[in-house]
Parts: sequence; structure tokens; C-alpha cells
Amino acid sequence: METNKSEIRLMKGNEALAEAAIRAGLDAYFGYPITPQSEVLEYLTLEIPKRRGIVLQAESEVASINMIYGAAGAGARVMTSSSSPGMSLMQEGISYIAAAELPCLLVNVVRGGPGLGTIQPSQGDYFQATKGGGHGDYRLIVLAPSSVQEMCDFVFDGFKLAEKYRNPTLILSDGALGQMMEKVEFPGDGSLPHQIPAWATTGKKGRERNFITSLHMEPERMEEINLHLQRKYKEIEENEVRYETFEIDDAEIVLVAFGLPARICQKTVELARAKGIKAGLVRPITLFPFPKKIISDLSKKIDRFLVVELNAGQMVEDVMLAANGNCPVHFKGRMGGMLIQPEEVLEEIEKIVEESLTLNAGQE
Amino acid sequence: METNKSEIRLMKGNEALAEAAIRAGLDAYFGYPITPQSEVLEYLTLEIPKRRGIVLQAESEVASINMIYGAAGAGARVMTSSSSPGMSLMQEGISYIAAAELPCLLVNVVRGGPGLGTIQPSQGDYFQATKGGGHGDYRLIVLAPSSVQEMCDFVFDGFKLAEKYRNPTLILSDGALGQMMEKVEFPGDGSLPHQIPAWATTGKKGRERNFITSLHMEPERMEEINLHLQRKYKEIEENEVRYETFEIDDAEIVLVAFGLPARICQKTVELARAKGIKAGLVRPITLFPFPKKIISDLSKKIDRFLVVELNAGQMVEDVMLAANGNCPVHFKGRMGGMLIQPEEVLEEIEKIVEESLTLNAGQE
Amino acid sequence: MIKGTVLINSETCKGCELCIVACPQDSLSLSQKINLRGYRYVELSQDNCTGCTNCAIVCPDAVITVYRQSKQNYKKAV
Amino acid sequence: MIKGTVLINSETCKGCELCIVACPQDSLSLSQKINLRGYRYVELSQDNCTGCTNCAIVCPDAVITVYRQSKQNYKKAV
Amino acid sequence: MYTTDEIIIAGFGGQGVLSMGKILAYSAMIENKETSWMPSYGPEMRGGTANCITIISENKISSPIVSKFDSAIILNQPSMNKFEDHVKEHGFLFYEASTIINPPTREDIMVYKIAAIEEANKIGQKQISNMIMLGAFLEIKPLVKRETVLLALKKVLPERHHHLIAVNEQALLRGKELVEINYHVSV
Amino acid sequence: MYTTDEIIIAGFGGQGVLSMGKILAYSAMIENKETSWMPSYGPEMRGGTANCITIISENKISSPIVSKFDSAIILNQPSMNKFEDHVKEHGFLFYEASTIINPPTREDIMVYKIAAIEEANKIGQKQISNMIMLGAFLEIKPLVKRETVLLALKKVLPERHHHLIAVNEQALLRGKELVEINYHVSV
Amino acid sequence: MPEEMLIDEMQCVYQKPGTLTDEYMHYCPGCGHAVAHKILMEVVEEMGLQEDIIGVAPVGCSVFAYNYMNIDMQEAAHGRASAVATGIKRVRPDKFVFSYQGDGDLAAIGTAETIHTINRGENILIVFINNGIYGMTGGQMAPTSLFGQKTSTSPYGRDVAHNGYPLKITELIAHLPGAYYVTRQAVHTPNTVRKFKKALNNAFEYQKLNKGTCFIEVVSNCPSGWKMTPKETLTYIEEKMLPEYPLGDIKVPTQNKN
Amino acid sequence: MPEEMLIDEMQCVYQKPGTLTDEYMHYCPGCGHAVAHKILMEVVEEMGLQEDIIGVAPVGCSVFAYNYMNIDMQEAAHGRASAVATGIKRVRPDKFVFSYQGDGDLAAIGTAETIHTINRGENILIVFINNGIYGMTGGQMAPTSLFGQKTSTSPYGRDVAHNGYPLKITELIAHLPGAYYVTRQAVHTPNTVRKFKKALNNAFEYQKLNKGTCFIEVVSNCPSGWKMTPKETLTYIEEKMLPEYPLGDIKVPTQNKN
Ligand SMILES: Cc1ncc(C[n+]2csc(CCOP(=O)(O)OP(=O)(O)O)c2C)c(N)n1
Ligand SMILES: Cc1ncc(C[n+]2csc(CCOP(=O)(O)OP(=O)(O)O)c2C)c(N)n1
Ligand code: SF4
Ligand code: SF4
Ligand code: SF4
Ligand code: SF4
Ligand code: SF4
Ligand code: SF4
Ligand SMILES: [Mg+2]
Ligand SMILES: [Mg+2]
Repeated sequence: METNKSEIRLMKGNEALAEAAIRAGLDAYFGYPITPQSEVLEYLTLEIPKRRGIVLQAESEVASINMIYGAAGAGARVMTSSSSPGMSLMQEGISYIAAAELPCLLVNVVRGGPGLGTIQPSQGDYFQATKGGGHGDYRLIVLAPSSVQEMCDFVFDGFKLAEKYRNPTLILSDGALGQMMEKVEFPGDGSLPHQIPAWATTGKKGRERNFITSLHMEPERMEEINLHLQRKYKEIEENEVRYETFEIDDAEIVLVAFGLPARICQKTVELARAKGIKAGLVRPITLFPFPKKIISDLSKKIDRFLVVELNAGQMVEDVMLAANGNCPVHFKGRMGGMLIQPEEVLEEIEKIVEESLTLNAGQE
Repeated sequence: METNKSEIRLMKGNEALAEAAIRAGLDAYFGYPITPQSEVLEYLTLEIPKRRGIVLQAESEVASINMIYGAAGAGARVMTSSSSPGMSLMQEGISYIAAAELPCLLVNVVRGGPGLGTIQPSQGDYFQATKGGGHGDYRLIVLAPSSVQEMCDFVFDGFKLAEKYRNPTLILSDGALGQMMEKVEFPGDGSLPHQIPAWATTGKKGRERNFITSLHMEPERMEEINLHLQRKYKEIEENEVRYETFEIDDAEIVLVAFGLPARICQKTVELARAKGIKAGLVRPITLFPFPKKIISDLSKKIDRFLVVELNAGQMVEDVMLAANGNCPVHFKGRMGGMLIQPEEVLEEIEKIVEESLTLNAGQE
Repeated sequence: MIKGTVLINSETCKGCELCIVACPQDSLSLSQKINLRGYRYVELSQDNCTGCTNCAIVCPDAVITVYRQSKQNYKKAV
Repeated sequence: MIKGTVLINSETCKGCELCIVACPQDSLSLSQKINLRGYRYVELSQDNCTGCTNCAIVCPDAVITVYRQSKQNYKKAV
Repeated sequence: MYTTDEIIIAGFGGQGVLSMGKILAYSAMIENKETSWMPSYGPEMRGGTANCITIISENKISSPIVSKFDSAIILNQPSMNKFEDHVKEHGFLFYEASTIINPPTREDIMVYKIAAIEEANKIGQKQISNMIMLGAFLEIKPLVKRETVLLALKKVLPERHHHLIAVNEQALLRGKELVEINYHVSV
Repeated sequence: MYTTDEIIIAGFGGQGVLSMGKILAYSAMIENKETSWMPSYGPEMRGGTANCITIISENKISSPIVSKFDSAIILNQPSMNKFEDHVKEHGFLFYEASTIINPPTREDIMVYKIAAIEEANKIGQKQISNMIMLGAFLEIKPLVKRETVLLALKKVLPERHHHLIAVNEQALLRGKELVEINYHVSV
Repeated sequence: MPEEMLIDEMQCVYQKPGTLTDEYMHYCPGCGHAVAHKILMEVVEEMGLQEDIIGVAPVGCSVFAYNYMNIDMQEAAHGRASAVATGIKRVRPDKFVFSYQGDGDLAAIGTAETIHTINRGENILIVFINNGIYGMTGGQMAPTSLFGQKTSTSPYGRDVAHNGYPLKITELIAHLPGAYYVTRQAVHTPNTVRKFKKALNNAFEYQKLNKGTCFIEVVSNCPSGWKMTPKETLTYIEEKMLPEYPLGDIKVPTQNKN
Repeated sequence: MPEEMLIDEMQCVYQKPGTLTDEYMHYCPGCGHAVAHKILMEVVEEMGLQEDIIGVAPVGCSVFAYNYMNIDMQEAAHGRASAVATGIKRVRPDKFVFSYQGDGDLAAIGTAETIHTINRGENILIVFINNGIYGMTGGQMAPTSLFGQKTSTSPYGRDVAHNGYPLKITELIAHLPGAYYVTRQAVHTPNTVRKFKKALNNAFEYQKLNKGTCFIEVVSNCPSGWKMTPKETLTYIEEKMLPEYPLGDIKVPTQNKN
């Protein structure tokens, strides 16, 4: 297999992510099977022995995330992936990794919860991903792909961000993105060089000892650690916000959606505009840092937002926080593994527009 | 020991909670030691053999929460407790319990995070408690005590709510409340009768089989489950909101704080009023359901909120959501196990008031 | 030789053939027809069944009921 | 008998007395004084130390350094 | 001809359902069209039906999962029961004659009954029934060229199976013939 | 006399630091005052210093943890180093004469040097040094009555130790005497 | 039908137990899980336990066991079935309780719960279906996968140097004093099924007597995961699985151990 | 000082190893952890491993090990030290790696990680400090607490019927083929310390030769948890701990096992 040049392939999202990780110079992957993301581990066990790196099937997600902690602490470029219940098991480990400031890439191919739920696509883990499902004040950098191509691209971005900020990055995907095939173009190998960082535990040859810890018994010291982390998160919020917009210039109603539903909403915008409704779309790409400013700016000039998610309403809170009461924020969600269709969103728009007309009429 | 009448004692918060659980008819406790909540398990291992119920030290928090699942599913009145890292490990199990709608009482005696952090008091797990640290859309009913007396009282309330709604209830406490001694008055035994519910797995004698599950492969069915849960949460939001207010009638600046900091802020209000600042306090007692309405109502008549938390700013988001831009919401937090003092909050108030005066002056 | 027979629920049979392997009499075989779930199902193809229950015991899907001519008063052979 | 001696860091000693138990010569005892951390610390109370290192080996806090008169060229006895 | 075509292919696990969809998607990619392929996944496949949705479009594809289809290729009875109603008005439904007892009853769609398994048995290569079906489908809905399909096959099949490409071509052609002579239009 | 008194008691683990605070809190409860007791906890206690904050008040207590104290009872040198600066202006500091080499240097507080250990040794009951200290403290800051302390002791001590109450009373009285005859005021 | 005529004169000697529901089982053709379910429910029926038993289903192919077994059941999180069973048994000590778990569930993610449940000697039965693979998730390597076994996550065969050794968890837990009765059975032939049934019988008898944990491993097949026809799995079991996982009792109660 | 005069003529035969930092150890007086730290670091110094070794500290009293051991270290989550060590060793196979864990950490919450790390035969050393109690959290019952042992969570003594049996995890894991060298040592007397040191030596030699997992249990004391003076713990170890946890090698490499 030629890996040193870029090429286009038709591939499942999970496999594209795995292939991208190899090309991004992955040193080690530790993971445990779970539908709908097992293809990541499967692909890596097939490819890595032919190429470069370590892939190990751990005995559980708890073990995986702690192997990640160890390997990341030793300065390796590492990744794990799982799906919702497995991610929940990793929360303690993730909190440790965030506190110890170890760069690594986490992937959640979300399925419908809560509980064992279903294996169909969902976005029910937004809160967990963005507010910290583990204990304490920490943040992951969260990237939300909406195509197989981005399942590839965000691996590179994810490693870059993780290493730049010594912070775990999470790719928040979903079962559909993981399972579907689309065209994907890969960069060649070696495009993301990596050096073992100076703080890593690699044996104290020629320097003072390094140690990785998140324990600081003195609350004064622990508060300093927290203040440092908060400053870092602030910096990330200032520098790394990413989003996409579609037809927002003259929009009166703006959809906000991330991941796959953002594509679906783009179609809705087209359908709406065909019907003369001035709709637009904001698609947050980074969920943390959340694109507050564009939402805030828009909130002062548009009539209303409609947030579309595959959950009971999670990102909608961040939209409301950014809109800060400047305009109404509506919500349309599907749950439990149900996808949403462009037409369904359109109906919701029409309903909202109609209601607001009635309301206005009533007020006159 | 006389247990059938109420009595006043001087007790640690953790012990008061444990004693209350026995008096509330606890059938079984499963837990694992962790500072600063180990006294719960210790007290129960000492008392339960003399009185009534089961207490078992599990091999881990993961085991504990799944024992809770089993025992609650079998219709017992059950409780577990832990502190931050241990709670993170329980997130998968909690999501299962919420999805399977099993009543039980969870207790988090929060310590400073993230990671191993410190054992000093903190409120860094607010997000985890209220937005669901586990996967999927679920909610815990969350009670925040602010005294040893409430460590006792909320055990009764917690069981009541859990059983009324077939939903896990979480008592969100902190290390200081767990460790400190105060006066506490206990109700007598037997004040909270309990019957084995009809849905419990107790052997299918004389009825169709019962089963407890959270698995629903068909997304249509899983969505129904979710809709049902969301309706239940709505009902809880309508019926179970609890909060306290202090001096809000003519307040211009209203503090919002939960747990121990609410007591501290009450002192601040007194100090502020002594200085002629019209301060008031709202203390959410239920964190879910969050007391949105009082915040929303106040937001329309006061100058500003100041939210005080022992974290980097978590409940402040819920306050902002409720205030919806009607007035500014400020935040003052301490982290990593640091408590806050009334004087420190007062300083913050003075700073804010001054800034706003300068601002207003500048605008003129 | 004791005379027996089997009743096969062709709609729950998955055509795994484990009963065929287990039958000491070679009495069973796969039908050419497929059931609603798309499986070729098992049929009693010879008249030499002894009602030994082997086929039924190993059948994962509890597809087979076995009858035996003997008048002994027991319900199950296992 | 080989002549030895020990050097005791009285500030890191925690007075656990394990060295006292380990000393075959009974050379050590607890001082009446307490150090800054509040512990009564160990002293060499007899002049019969052989430098056998037993005390130092079991001392949790690496409080004791042992010297021995012998000229053999080894650094540690263990 | 068609800007977007949303196709459901459904049948038993072993009937080559997923690979039929994949080959379509692959062909579309070769022809520089936009395409997505979404399989049913997880344990429900076990013993039950498998299906996949392939979308071929001139434009960016919004949702890889849709619930109404332009075309349906149905290979067994349970799938017929499940998907008949999900074909769009004026849509197309192809079905396998030998496994489906109850034919579709809708009158607002175009229905093609194809005896692909029978034909495959005649050719003596059981596994190519799905290529016969595909040949029939492409004759009515020429979303991609037959030559492209063969190219796609070359890419998808491991080298050691490349000798099968000829018989696959034969199958595609047989499908084309079948649909020409032997279909039933209900609209 | 005092509406609220915030007291820190600090020393080595074995010096009865925590129980001294508890007895104070218990006494306050008996006298129907508001009270809270907050120990230092966790492994930092190991080999290091232990301390507790007892608050006694006429009003509801806001924070059980404060960083400035009305009174301090300090039983070892490390605690002295740590807490001397945390006594409020015009506050009170009691310290153990025999373990503290460097006496406090502040001049804006009242300082009492108490040879409680020495006195306890004289009485022949090592463990009661903390009650001597408490007796001294209560003589200067009569937050609770001596009789109440004895009542509290009765509640706190297991029955089998009730014979010790007499010697504890003696200790309290000895503390009272010590402070009367032998203190040093630096303000 | 010719059978029916005959049947009138005959006695029914084997039929689906009433303790199984009418639900169609989702298992692949020839899957050992289904046999194990059936036999377990036969024993429950014959011993008259149906109204006094609570089962725990794992996450794994048998996750839907509660749809098929007509008894009270709980579905546990992956690996935690024995902790769930502990919770149930502790509050319902007068009921029979069992967990039913796969090798990924019991011997990978659930290792700690397995060991500690047995070490506590919880008075339950653990039925352990060892098919050497993760069936439900599509054929990944399990802790019990054989040397050199190709799975979707050991595509070049299980390599001891990299993936470790096939884990004989049954032999391991037999060393725990809390384990009262430990046996390895199979369900691929009429004979092995009969023995399995006997083992189940023993286990419930011991549970009645409050003896501690009983543990029955069932060497089972997974035609889908192994990528074989059900018939082929019979040979594979005999030739590959049984040499590594020999059948028979591993720990039996001795007279003096009562 | 009279000693100093003497010292000039003498040779230093024992001193604190340079591989320990100058940090004052937070351990209680007489705690075995401190002895184990010191000896471990002596071996690291003598074998010249200081610059090529990475240690993993657990959550437990030895959580601060990284403050005392002057080598690269990582502090792991409770129970996960061996998983963390696995992660390190897999990406740094040319370094020496060890985890240092207590009995709660290794044998309760970390049971699954312990078993699977060893089953994979990870080429690391696990040092397992068995003091039969949870020291750090204030003396709760550990899996290895003795029959009848009173702890803060077994105030009436450990009751087998309720809490299960003292878990001999060392004997258990010795059965795993991935375990290359398994031994039980102690540190309460000069002699046991010397043997422990030898065992550490062996373990690092084996690691150099890539032999798989080495596992050294150290029967240790916890004066605070046991509520005894350090001197009293010596008797308790001899009379109570060692009969249950006898010292000596449990699994040693045999010639033919290279
Ligand atoms: C926490 C968690 N991790 C992973 C999974 C995915 N998963 C479901 S079943 C299974 C393994 C099934 O294997 P086994 O226990 O051997 O059962 P079998 O299907 O072979 O009977 C896995 C890994 C899950 N549901 N939850
Ligand atoms: C997830 C989690 N659970 C529990 C704890 C609390 N905890 C800290 S150390 C410890 C046990 C310590 O015992 P052991 O491993 O035997 O070490 P020792 O202190 O005896 O050396 C526990 C339960 C924790 N920090 N994290
Ligand atoms: S064993 Fe059962 S399912 Fe399998 S072929 Fe025979 S009857 Fe059908
Ligand atoms: S009962 Fe026995 S003889 Fe009859 S078909 Fe079944 S296996 Fe064959
Ligand atoms: S070196 Fe030996 S003889 Fe000297 S004090 Fe130490 S133990 Fe005693
Ligand atoms: S063993 Fe060490 S710490 Fe203990 S008394 Fe002796 S010198 Fe001091
Ligand atoms: S995948 Fe394997 S274990 Fe699961 S049902 Fe199919 S054959 Fe049985
Ligand atoms: S608590 Fe026990 S194990 Fe921990 S330092 Fe003290 S003596 Fe050592
Ligand atoms: Mg399996
Ligand atoms: Mg221990």
C-alpha cells in the first residue's frame, strides 16, 4: 500500500478515522470493542502490523483510558475510541488525563442512550463531552465531524490541538458517521511530525526527574492548578473556535446544528429558501470552544434560532447562553437513535414561523 | 440505642447521613471507601449489624453502583455514596439506573478535582450531577444540603422523591459538610414506610414475569423511552423545585449559591446590608429541577446576580439560562478545595458595584 | 426397535443441521423449501425415528417435539 | 569485634524504634528529646556498635548511615 | 438524468445486499458523483434482514439515512413487508421472484419482478444473482454505467477473484435482458 | 459576652487536639448555643499536625471553615509557625510551654504560655494536659461553663471511663489556676 | 400429516419447556447460547424454580435472554452481571439467583466483579458461556480466544507475545475458597447437553443449601464469529476448544467441606 | 561528637541511596512502605537503572512515591497502575517499568487490570504491598484483611460469610502463564529486607531479558491502620500475617521455561 501520497477512497467513517490516525503518526492505540465503533480497532489490528505503531485490545474501557494515560505520559501520540457506555466508563480516567495535561485523542462514536439503549446514531453525549462528564472543572477540546472526510481530517486537527495545549481532544461522532461510507481523501504519511515532549516520562537521562500527577493535597496548590487550567481553556476559547455558516447574511431564522444533522439542516435551508423562508445555518465545528460570538452577533439581528440535535436538547443551552435573551431559541430534537430528515426540520420551521405570526397577529 | 423517637445529637455530616439512612428504612448499602466520605460506610458497618439492613463493602465503585442496580431492581430501598473520582466511575451504571428507572439514593461528597486532586471540599461536580455525566439524556434529582441537619433530612426526601418518580436521586454534598459536626435532630424509625414495588424482580409468583432493562434496539422504541423520561423530568421540574431566599424583597444584587457557600453568602448579605448594600440571596435546594422561575422573576427587577460556587463556574450557566439576559450575571468562584469566606464575597460585591458605578459614570 | 416421531416447527427452524448430525437414525434432512425467515428447515425424511430425543436436545431453537410409542409414564427422556 | 558506628539524622527520625529492635548489640535507644516534628528520636546509647547495618536496613526513613572500621573496599553491606 | 437517487437494498444477510450497495457507491465515486452508503448494522442483522441505503447524487448529500426511497431492491419477504411502503410515489421497486411470495400491492410505483436467483442457477453461479438484479436495476435507472460497475468490481474484488469479472459482466447483461422482456408495470 | 468565637486548636496527632474541640462543641450544644466543629482530615494528618476549628455562637454559623481566628490553642511548633499569623488582631493565643521553642512574636494579640504537659506530669496523668489547657482557655474566654464541660465529658466518654471525670475536673481547675498566676500579656 | 396420526398413540417425550417464552430467538442458526438457554429453563421448570428465581442477563449476544426466559430477570451492564446478581441475592436471599455471561463479559471487562463475587462466596450460580469470541459485536478476540485464532481484532491470529494467553478463568476462580462447585460443560452433543443439565441441577441444589458460588462454564460455539457453518463448529469444538478447555468437574464439594 | 572522630577512620557501609530524593516522607512512623521504597531505590541505584526506569505510583498511602523516588514516575488512578504501566511499557519497551501498588489498589478495584496485565505477560515488575488494610483512607478492610481482623469497616472482625475470604491474589496470579516470577517477601526484619532486595534484583534481571511479568508481594505493616505501635506490628506480622501469607517464592523460572 502506498501511504506516502494522498489518495481518494470510499470508506466507512470509522475506518477513515483509523487510517487517518496511522497517517498522522499514531504511536499507540488502546481500545475495547463496542458497536458502532469496533471498526476502528479492527482496522488498526489489520493495518498497524503492516505499517507502524502499537495497537492493543484492552480488557475494558477503564483499562484503555489508563493505558492511554500511561502512554501519553511517556510522550507517545495516542488515541482511543469507544461509544457512549464505554465513554462513561472512561470518565474518571479522562478527568485524570485532563488534570495531568496529557495530550491524546479520544473518539466517541455516539449511540442512543441512556443505559444500554440502542446502537443507532445519537448526539446524547454532548453534555458529557463539553461540560465534563468526569469530576472537577476540566474541558476537552471537542471536534464534531459531519462527514467521512472530516472523520479523517479531524484526527490531524485533534492531535495538533491536543499537543499544542497539552489537553485531551475528543472527536464527537455518531453511529451513522462511523458506519457510512463516503469519499475521503487522505494526506500522505509524515505530514504531522511528532517529537517526544520534554516533560514526558522516558527515563531521567540527563535531566531532573519528570513525573505525571494530578494529585495536589494542598488546596492552595490545587487551586493554582485549576487557575492554570482555566487560563488555558480561555486561551483555547480565544484561538481555536471553528464553525461554518450557510446562507446567514439575510437570514431571519438560523438553524444551529453540529455533526451529521448540520448536513441535514443545510438541505433544510435549501428547501426553506425554495419556499421563500429566509433560513440560514450555523454549524459549530468545535463544541468546546463553543462558537459563542457568531451566535451572539446573529442573535442581535435575526428573528430566532432553531437548534436541531439528536438528543433532548443539550447544545441548545450553549446557544441560549450565547444568545443571552436577544432572540428566541427554539429546539427540535430526535432521540434514541432516530435520525432527522430535512423535511421534518422544514416542518418545524414552518410551525415556528406560523406560530410567531399568530402570536404577532394576536398582539396587534 | 433508642431509635424510635427523635433526638438531637452532635454529629459529622457523613454520620448523620448514615444514621438517617438507617432510620429511613434503608434495606441495603453498597459502597467503597474514599475520603472524605468513608464515614458513611464505616458508620453503617458499625450500626447496621445491631439494627436492620445490609451493608456490603464492594470491590470498587463500579461494582457498588451495579449492586445498587441489582438490589434496586429487586425492589429494595438502597443507597451508595462516594466522592468525586468514585462518582466518575459510576457514570455508566448511573445512566443504566436512570434508563431502567430504578429508585435509589446516590451521595457525592465532593472533593477538589479534576483528577486525583485533593480531598478538600468542592462543588466541581455540579455539571456531572445535573447534566448527566453518563451517556445519553437522563437526569438525576439533585438535592444540595447546606448543613448537617440537611444531610439527615435530605436522605428522607431523597428516598421519597426517588420512589415517587422511579428515578435516582443524588445528594450533592461536599467534604466540609461531610466532615464537620453540627447539631442534628433525627426523626424516629419507621417514618418512611416502604413496599416492594410491583415491577420489581422478586420471582414471578402469581404474575407475569418482570424484567429490568435499558436495552431497546429499535430506535423507535428507544425514542419512546426517551420521550417518556423527558415527560417525567418535566413533571419533576413542575412539582419538585425547592429553594430558599433571604432578604430578596428589596434586593438590588442577589447572590445565588448552593450548599455550604449558601450559608457563607447569607453572612455576606448581612455584612453587605450593614454597609448599606441591598443584597439578597437565592439558595437552590434542588439543583435539578433547577429553580428557574424565581431566578427569572428576580432577573426582571434586580440589578444583577452574583453566583458564588466552589468551582470554575457551573451553576452560573443555569442562572444565566434562567436570567436570559434580563440582567447581568456575575460569578465568583474558588477551586481545588478552597472554601470561600463571607468577607471575600462581600469584597466581590463591592468591586462589582463600584465597577458598575464607574461604568454608569462613564456612560453619562 | 421403539417407534417414535418428531414434530418440527418449520417456522422457527433455522436450518442449522445440528439435529441432523445428532440423529443416530439419519431420520432428518433439510427441506428444499425455505421458511419465512429465509431458512431451509428440517424435515423427517425417513420413517425410522426411535424417539431418542437426541435431535431435540441439541436443537438450539426448541423446534422439535419428540413422541415415542412406549407407554412408560415419563415426560422427558433427558 | 569489628568496630562500627552510626550517624543518625535526628530530624528525619520518627522514633518508630524498629532500629532498636533490629540492633543485635542493643546499641540504640530513644532520646528523651523530641525533634521539630514532635518525635522522640533514636540515639546511639552504647559504644558497642559493630556496624552490622541491621538498624539502617530496617529504618523506613533512611535515617541511619553506618560506618565500619574494616578497610575492605565495599560500599554497602547488604 | 436524476440529480439524486436514494436506493434501499434489503434482503437476508447472505444475499449480497451490502456489497450490491457498495458496488453502486463505488461506481458513483468513479464517475465523480457524490455518493454515500449506509448499512444497517449491529446484531439485528443476525438471522434477520440486512439492508443498506446507497445515495448517488450530483450534489452534496445531506442525510445518508432517509426513510423514503426513489428505488428499492428487495430480496426477501420480510424486507418487502418492511419497505414497500417506503418507496416514494412514482418510485421504483425491484424484487426477487423466487423468495417473495406476496408481491407488492402498491399501484403508484413501478414494480419489477426479477427471477435473479433462478437465472443465476441457470448460469450455474449462485452468487451472481445480485449482479443480475443490479443489471436489471441499472437498465431502468442508469445511475452509473455498466462499464464503471465492472471497473468498480475490479477495485473491490481481491486480485485472486478477478477471473470472476467476466461472469459478473454476463450477469449484468442478463439482468438487462430480463428487465427488457419480463417486467410488470403497475402505474 | 462574645456573640461568635472562632477557635483553632492545633498540635500533633496524639495531643488530643480533635477531642478538645469536640468537647467545646459538645458543651456549646448543651448550653443551647450554635456550634460547629471542623477537623483537618485525610492523610496530611499522618505524622503531621492535626487541627480543628470549633465555632461557638449565639447565631447561626455561616462558615465552619475560617482562616482568621478569635482564639488559638497551639500545642506544637509546626502549628505555631502555621497559625500565629491567623489569629485576629486583639485575639487570644494559648500555647504549650514544653513543646514550643519559639514563642509567638506578635504584639497585637493576647498570648498565654501554659505548661500543661508539665502540670499533667505532675498530676501523674499525661493524657489530661489538654484539659488543663482547656481550663486555662475557659478561664480567659468563658464561652461555656466548666460544669457544662464536665457534663459534655460524661456524654462523650464511654461509661467505663466515667471514673476519669474527677481527674478531668481537677485538670480544668489547674488550668484556671495556671492562667491566673502565670501568663504573659503582650498587648 | 402422517406424524400427527402416529402422535395420537404416542407419548410426548421432549418438548420446549414452558419456562421459555414464545419469543423467536434472535440467535444465529446453531448458536450454543440458545441450547444453553433451553436447558437452563428445562432445569428451572423441572426443579419448580420458575417463581422463585431471578436471572441476570449480560451484555453480549445473550443480552436478550430476558425475552426468552420466562422468569424475572435483570439486564446488567457489560461485565457487571455478577455484581448485579450480588445486589439481588443480598436483598432477596431466599430466591434463587443466577447470572448468565459471555467470555468477554465475564473474563474481560467483568474480571474484577467475577473474582470478588466468587471470593465472597455469593450464594448464586454463574453460567459462563465460553465461545472464545465476542459474538455480539461481530467476532472480536476474547480473553479465551485460542492461540493463533483469527478474529476481527486478531486478523493474523492471536499472538501470545502481543495479546497474552487464553485466559482459563474457570481454573483460576476454582482456587478461590468462595467457589463451591466449578465445572466445565458443553452443549454441542446430546451427551454433553445431558451432563450440563445435571450440572445445573447440582448447582441449584447447592444454592438451596446455601453453599456459596457455583460456576458452570459452557464451552460453546459461535458460528458467525468463527465464520463456520454450525456443523463445522462441532469439529472445531472437539478438535480445538476442548483440548484447551477440557470438560469435566474442576472443583467438587467434598464430604468434609460441608 | 564522638562519632565524627571515629567516622574519619571508618568506611561508610550503609547510607541512604542517591535514588531517593531529599523529601521528608509522609509515612507514619515505622511504615513498611518507606522501607520498600528505600530498598527498591537501592536496587535501582546498584543496578544502574535510574536513568532508564519509569515507575507508576498507585492511589494509596504510596501515592506520593514520585516525591521520594528520584526517577521518572507517573501517578495512576486508583487500581489502574498496571494498565498505566502497560501503556508506558508498550511505547517504551526499552525502558524498565514497574508499578507499585497497595492491596486495595491491586486486589480490589484493580483486580481486572492486575489479572489482564499479567495474563498478557507485560514485561514489567509489579510490587504489591500487602498490609491487609486500606491505609490511606483510614484503615478500612482490604481484600487481604485477615479472618476476624477488625478494621474501620469490619468493626466486629472480618466475617467470611459476609465479606468473603482473604484474597490470595499472589497465589492466584501465579497460575497465569504470563507470570514469570512470583514471590512473596517482607520488610520487617533485616533478613527479610535482604531477601526482598534479592527478589527485586531478580525481577529487573528478568525484565532485561524480556521474560514477562514479575510480581513481588511484600507483606507489610500499617501501624496506624492496625492501631499498634510499630514494634507491635512486628509480632503481628510474624504471628498473624505470615501464617496466612507465607513468605517465599511462589513461581520461579525453570531452566526449560526460557
Ligand atoms: C461498556 C461496554 N463496552 C463494550 C460494549 C460492547 N459489547 C457488547 S457485547 C460485547 C462482548 C460480547 O462478548 P461476550 O461477552 O463473549 O458475549 P457473546 O456475544 O460472545 O456471547 C461487547 C464488547 C458494551 N455494550 N458496553
Ligand atoms: C476511584 C477511587 N476510589 C477510592 C479512592 C479512595 N482510596 C484512596 S487510597 C484507597 C485504598 C488504599 O489502600 P491500599 O491500596 O491497600 O493502599 P495502602 O494505603 O494500604 O498502602 C482508597 C480506597 C480513590 N482515591 N479513588
Ligand atoms: S437443530 Fe433445530 S434449528 Fe437446527 S436444523 Fe434442526 S430443527 Fe432446525
Ligand atoms: S428422536 Fe432420535 S431418532 Fe428420532 S429424529 Fe430425533 S434424533 Fe432421530
Ligand atoms: S550498625 Fe548494627 S550494631 Fe550498630 S547500631 Fe546498627 S544495628 Fe546496632
Ligand atoms: S528505625 Fe529509623 S525512624 Fe525508626 S526510630 Fe530508628 S532511626 Fe528513627
Ligand atoms: S454471533 Fe455467535 S454467539 Fe452471537 S448469536 Fe451468533 S452465533 Fe451465537
Ligand atoms: S496509614 Fe499505614 S500504610 Fe499508610 S503511611 Fe501510615 S502506616 Fe503506612
Ligand atoms: Mg463470547
Ligand atoms: Mg493496603
